[in-house]
Amino acid sequence: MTTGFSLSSRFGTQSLGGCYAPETLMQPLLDLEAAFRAALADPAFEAELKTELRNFVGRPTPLTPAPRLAAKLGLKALFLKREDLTHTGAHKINNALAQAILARRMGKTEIIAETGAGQHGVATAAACARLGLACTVYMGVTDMARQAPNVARMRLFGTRVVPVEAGQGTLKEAVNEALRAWAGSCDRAHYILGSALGPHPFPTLVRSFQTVIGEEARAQVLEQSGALPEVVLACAGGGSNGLGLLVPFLGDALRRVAVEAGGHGMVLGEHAARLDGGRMGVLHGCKTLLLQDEHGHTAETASISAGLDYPALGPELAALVLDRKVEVRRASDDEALLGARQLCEAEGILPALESSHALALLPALAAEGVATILLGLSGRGDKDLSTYQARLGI
Amino acid sequence: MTTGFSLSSRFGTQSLGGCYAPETLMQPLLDLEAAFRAALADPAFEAELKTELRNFVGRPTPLTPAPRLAAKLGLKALFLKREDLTHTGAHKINNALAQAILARRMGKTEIIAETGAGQHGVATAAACARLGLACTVYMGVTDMARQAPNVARMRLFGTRVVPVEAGQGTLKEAVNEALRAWAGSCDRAHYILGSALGPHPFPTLVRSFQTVIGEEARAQVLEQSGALPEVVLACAGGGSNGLGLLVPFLGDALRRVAVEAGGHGMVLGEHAARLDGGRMGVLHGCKTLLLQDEHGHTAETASISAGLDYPALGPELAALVLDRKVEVRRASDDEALLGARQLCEAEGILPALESSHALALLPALAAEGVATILLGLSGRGDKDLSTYQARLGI
Amino acid sequence: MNPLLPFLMAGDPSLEALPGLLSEARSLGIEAMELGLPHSDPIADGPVLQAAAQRAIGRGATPLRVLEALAGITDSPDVILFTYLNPLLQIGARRLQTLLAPTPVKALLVVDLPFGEEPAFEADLRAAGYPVVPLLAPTTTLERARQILLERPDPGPGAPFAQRFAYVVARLGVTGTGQAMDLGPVSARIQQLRTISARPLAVGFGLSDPRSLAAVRALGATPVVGSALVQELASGRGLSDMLSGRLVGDA
Amino acid sequence: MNPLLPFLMAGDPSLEALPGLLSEARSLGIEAMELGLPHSDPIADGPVLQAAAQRAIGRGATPLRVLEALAGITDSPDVILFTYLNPLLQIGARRLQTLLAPTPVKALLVVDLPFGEEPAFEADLRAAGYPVVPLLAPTTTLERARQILLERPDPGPGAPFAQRFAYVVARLGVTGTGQAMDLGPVSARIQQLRTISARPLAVGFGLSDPRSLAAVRALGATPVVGSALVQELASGRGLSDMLSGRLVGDA
Ligand SMILES: Cc1ncc(COP(=O)(O)O)c(C=O)c1O
Ligand SMILES: Cc1ncc(COP(=O)(O)O)c(C=O)c1O
Repeated sequence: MTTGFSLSSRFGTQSLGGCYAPETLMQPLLDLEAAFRAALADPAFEAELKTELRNFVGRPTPLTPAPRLAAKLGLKALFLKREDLTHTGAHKINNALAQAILARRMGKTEIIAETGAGQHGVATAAACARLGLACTVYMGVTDMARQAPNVARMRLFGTRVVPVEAGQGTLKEAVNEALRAWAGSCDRAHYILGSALGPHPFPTLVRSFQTVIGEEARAQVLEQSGALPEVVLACAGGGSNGLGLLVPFLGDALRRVAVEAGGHGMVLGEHAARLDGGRMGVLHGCKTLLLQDEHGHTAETASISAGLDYPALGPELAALVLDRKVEVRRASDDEALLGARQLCEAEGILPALESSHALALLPALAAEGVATILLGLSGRGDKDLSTYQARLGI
Repeated sequence: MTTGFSLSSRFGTQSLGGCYAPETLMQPLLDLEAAFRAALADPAFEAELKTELRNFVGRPTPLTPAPRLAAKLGLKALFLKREDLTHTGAHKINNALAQAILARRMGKTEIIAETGAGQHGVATAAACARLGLACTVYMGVTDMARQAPNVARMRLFGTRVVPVEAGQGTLKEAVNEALRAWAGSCDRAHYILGSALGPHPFPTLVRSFQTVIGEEARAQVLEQSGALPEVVLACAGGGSNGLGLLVPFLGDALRRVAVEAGGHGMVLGEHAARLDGGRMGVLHGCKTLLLQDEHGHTAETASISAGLDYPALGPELAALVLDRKVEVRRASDDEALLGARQLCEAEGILPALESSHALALLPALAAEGVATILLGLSGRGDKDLSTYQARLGI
Repeated sequence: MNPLLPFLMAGDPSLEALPGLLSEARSLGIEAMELGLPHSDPIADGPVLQAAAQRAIGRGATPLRVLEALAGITDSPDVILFTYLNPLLQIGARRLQTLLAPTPVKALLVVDLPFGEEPAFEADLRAAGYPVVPLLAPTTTLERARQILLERPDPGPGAPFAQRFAYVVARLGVTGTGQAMDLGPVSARIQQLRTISARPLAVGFGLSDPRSLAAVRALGATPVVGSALVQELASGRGLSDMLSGRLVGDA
Repeated sequence: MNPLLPFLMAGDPSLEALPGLLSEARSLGIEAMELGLPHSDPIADGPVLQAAAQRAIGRGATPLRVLEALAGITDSPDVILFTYLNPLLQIGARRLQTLLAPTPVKALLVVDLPFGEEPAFEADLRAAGYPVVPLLAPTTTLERARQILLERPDPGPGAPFAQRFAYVVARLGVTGTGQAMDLGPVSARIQQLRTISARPLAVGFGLSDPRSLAAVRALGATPVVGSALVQELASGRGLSDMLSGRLVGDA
């Protein structure tokens, strides 16, 4: 048994992150870090993960030049990193699968997960079916309604989906419930957290399983265009696809931009923009930028996108932002819808509502004189069809 | 202008296929064949197609070993060729994109297509958006209802979806209407047929753009297992994914099996099994095995799967079957549903209802003593969620 | 010159009405007419003929019943059986000849049978006196037109119009959807075709009003009227009434 | 030995009722009790305490209002403020001390603050007389337990129970969901912990019936009753009634 963490649990000059967990979860978290380190040091783990990422998930995902959309927006070149083409349709599978393999190495037989947009839930359900692990996913009732197709997909994979009625019935409440469930079953269950948030070692774990996105993309954009783009751009909920794409570009002289959900207004409760709107706080085991009221209660959020309405920005991404290594911008619901429509019509690619927030920033970047952009298309929009239909009048 | 076909338009010892088209379409078909031959001879076409298949579609698609499902069924090894991981989620994009590129080379500005399951329609809509071509898709009203998500996807891509009320409101009627529309616009429009059927050169065109599936799969299975499987297996609607997968294995000493929709009964009208149920006939421009009544009227068909209820088997596949190079089997609606559920639960992969018909045959093949199988997973099941929910009680 | 080539759908309004309609047409001086064999998948037909075929099939107008209904009729224009290939294929060339023998059918217009696709079938039928009508579409090049007319030759002035004429499709698209047509291109096309063939020409697809018909006649060709007739007939109008108005008129 | 450590949620049923409840507890001989600060995201609480917190927040029981309500109360057991970290962090260590000074609060039980995560914050508060209660979960290894007890040391017999005890979490899971518990493992656990520490122990999570409470007392530890009390209080039962029955009983 491990008694202390070996990896750094803090990020940036303001020491974000940490491990603010109930005592019951401390030893499981210590064990998880130890297992993670052992796995990273074990070529068999890397080999299994790599094989599954290739044969099951479909990695490497393509880098798609988007010349027609670029021309429409006045960009010289636009490249899309196609996580929407992974198995189950979003980057979430990279992490879910890796953690499921890790859990099986640890001798766990059950998996717990939370989900917002449902993509992490579906990815975890798929990974668990693939590995023969029992799986329970907690999901807010609001999200269950707006991402109904993903509920059905999880159930088809044999996963139990538990509705969470509390609060707004979205991702935050699902995490609460998943953490509670884990505290009751941590002797046999592993909790597969879906974004780069939560107590240490989750943010590090998740990020390290997602940087495959940026590593592939960096090599691909160099191969395709012979140069790095001026801007690398991703949407940010918890921050896993953002970190996954941006971290491998940290050493490069270019702009790294994360886009938060601007929702439908600037007032607390009308958006999920944590940089302007948030203050340092602790939620779900880590310290980071948090939307909260003056009492330290987590604030309500609003976004058309179920995957971006989490009230906290993952600690590592928040630290990179505060340390000025990543810029944060926001896109409103309406801008995201427009971004989605433009990509659909110009390139024949249907983006997830989450990814549409990154797309929504393209006109602004073009107006700033940016000519070449690499954008992380974190997922496909099939799950969002009913929203697109209703809001775009299709 | 070309005055005669150069490629053989007939298949097998019984000379299936041909070009039974209204005179208005003959010159467009002659021109199409000429353009196709010119494209094949032009390295620039191959290069563009290859680049788009890699960067936009996501080829090569993985070959996924399915060890847990194999074990459950008593197979030694099962490999899934993952066309479900292509952009838009089925093999249909291979053909739609290639034909769209061809159409642009021909100077066409409009595209017409028919669709049944909606996958070919979505693929064509995506390819047209990508290439900047106007697109109209004809779809039966029954199919529009049971594959509603695909209707929404097409519309998001800027495609006009025209409901076809005639007959059963399924694929056959959509082809009728698309052919009529093409006859009215063939001066400026190209018709992207979605399966290996219709008048020459379509069956050859479509098959040649789909054999990439089998070519990849053959190399992959050799690389992964060092040997060829005993059986290569695919579902067959018109036959495009079947030919795409099976043709590259024609020279190999193994069994090639195509699975038709057994629907819910053995009587004409209750299934879409053309081998037992069909007689030689001409429909939509080609001679092949056709479900028809004693008057030569096309029969009604039934299948839970919108992509397999076409009353004719594509001529090349039918010829291979009649010449004993491919076996044909059938799977009922219920067997297909069970096949889907088993794959979901054992491997975390949600198959299209069409592909589930191939899965449905696995127990029978295992019972025959087959140990190793390569199965074409032609598409993903997201479009079929509501059917799975209703029929599996999810 | 044959002044008009009317089209009717067999079985619409009913098979029982067919003998009377044919006789009525003949009494108006109609030399030849097209008779549609209702098919399940009429890929070259517009909505009007689709609906007519659907109604006729619903009323039991199968190919055999239609041929039965025609058997023994002599008081009729020459009939050109307008059909898709598959029903004929299912009957078979030999049996088809037997079935056609007692009917006024003189030729076959097989919409989806280009020359060369079923050479034996077509040759058998031609030998038996049932030639397949050559179709010339707007997309048909002159070179191809020459080939078509060669493959489906004119039996010569001794043969009736029904067996001699070539069918000139006046515009892109399917039957019946025409509005008032610009006859300029048709005129040019006919002049062009005259340079390669002297056989009678019929011009169809979208023709309806007496003026257009007269204009086609003025070009030396026989106008075909199809969907308009079928629609009017279905709405209860009498054939004589419909045809007599269309047999006159100024270009 | 302190015979019972009751838990109440501040603001449920109301903040106005709080002084009365504390005084009532004291009159029953309760030496120390836990008072929950209602939080928006109580990740370690079961449905009963979640609902109570939700009700309390709905009635305006914000952290500051709770501390205000406690200010000046002397007729009370020692209060252990049971809370999540974020509300305290937002108040800040300095301001928190000022706010706590006029209250009966003697210690803090911060559910999501393991030792070492906020060392300065925690040290400030301890120095000011507000130590953070050490928690020992079923998953806590003996080695880690030793470390925890070292990091959150016993101030010694001169200090009140509230500042000395370690909280032994009796089972996996969240607060309150317990049924009749098997006390075997708890007994073993207490014996094990006794080998490394002599400080007072409280045992909580899922205790409710007088027999279990008595059994815990028989092990030389103080039983905590939380969710059961909160639920009964919410349903209108009186505190004295609830507590007095639980202060007696056989193991
Ligand atoms: C497609 C997609 N993109 C982005 C996100 C946001 O999460 P993260 O910031 O962890 O990438 C989600 C979350 O569900 C998602 O489904
Ligand atoms: C996923 C999928 N598989 C198979 C088919 C059947 O068509 P084909 O036989 O041409 O492959 C379809 C048709 O829509 C389809 O969508």
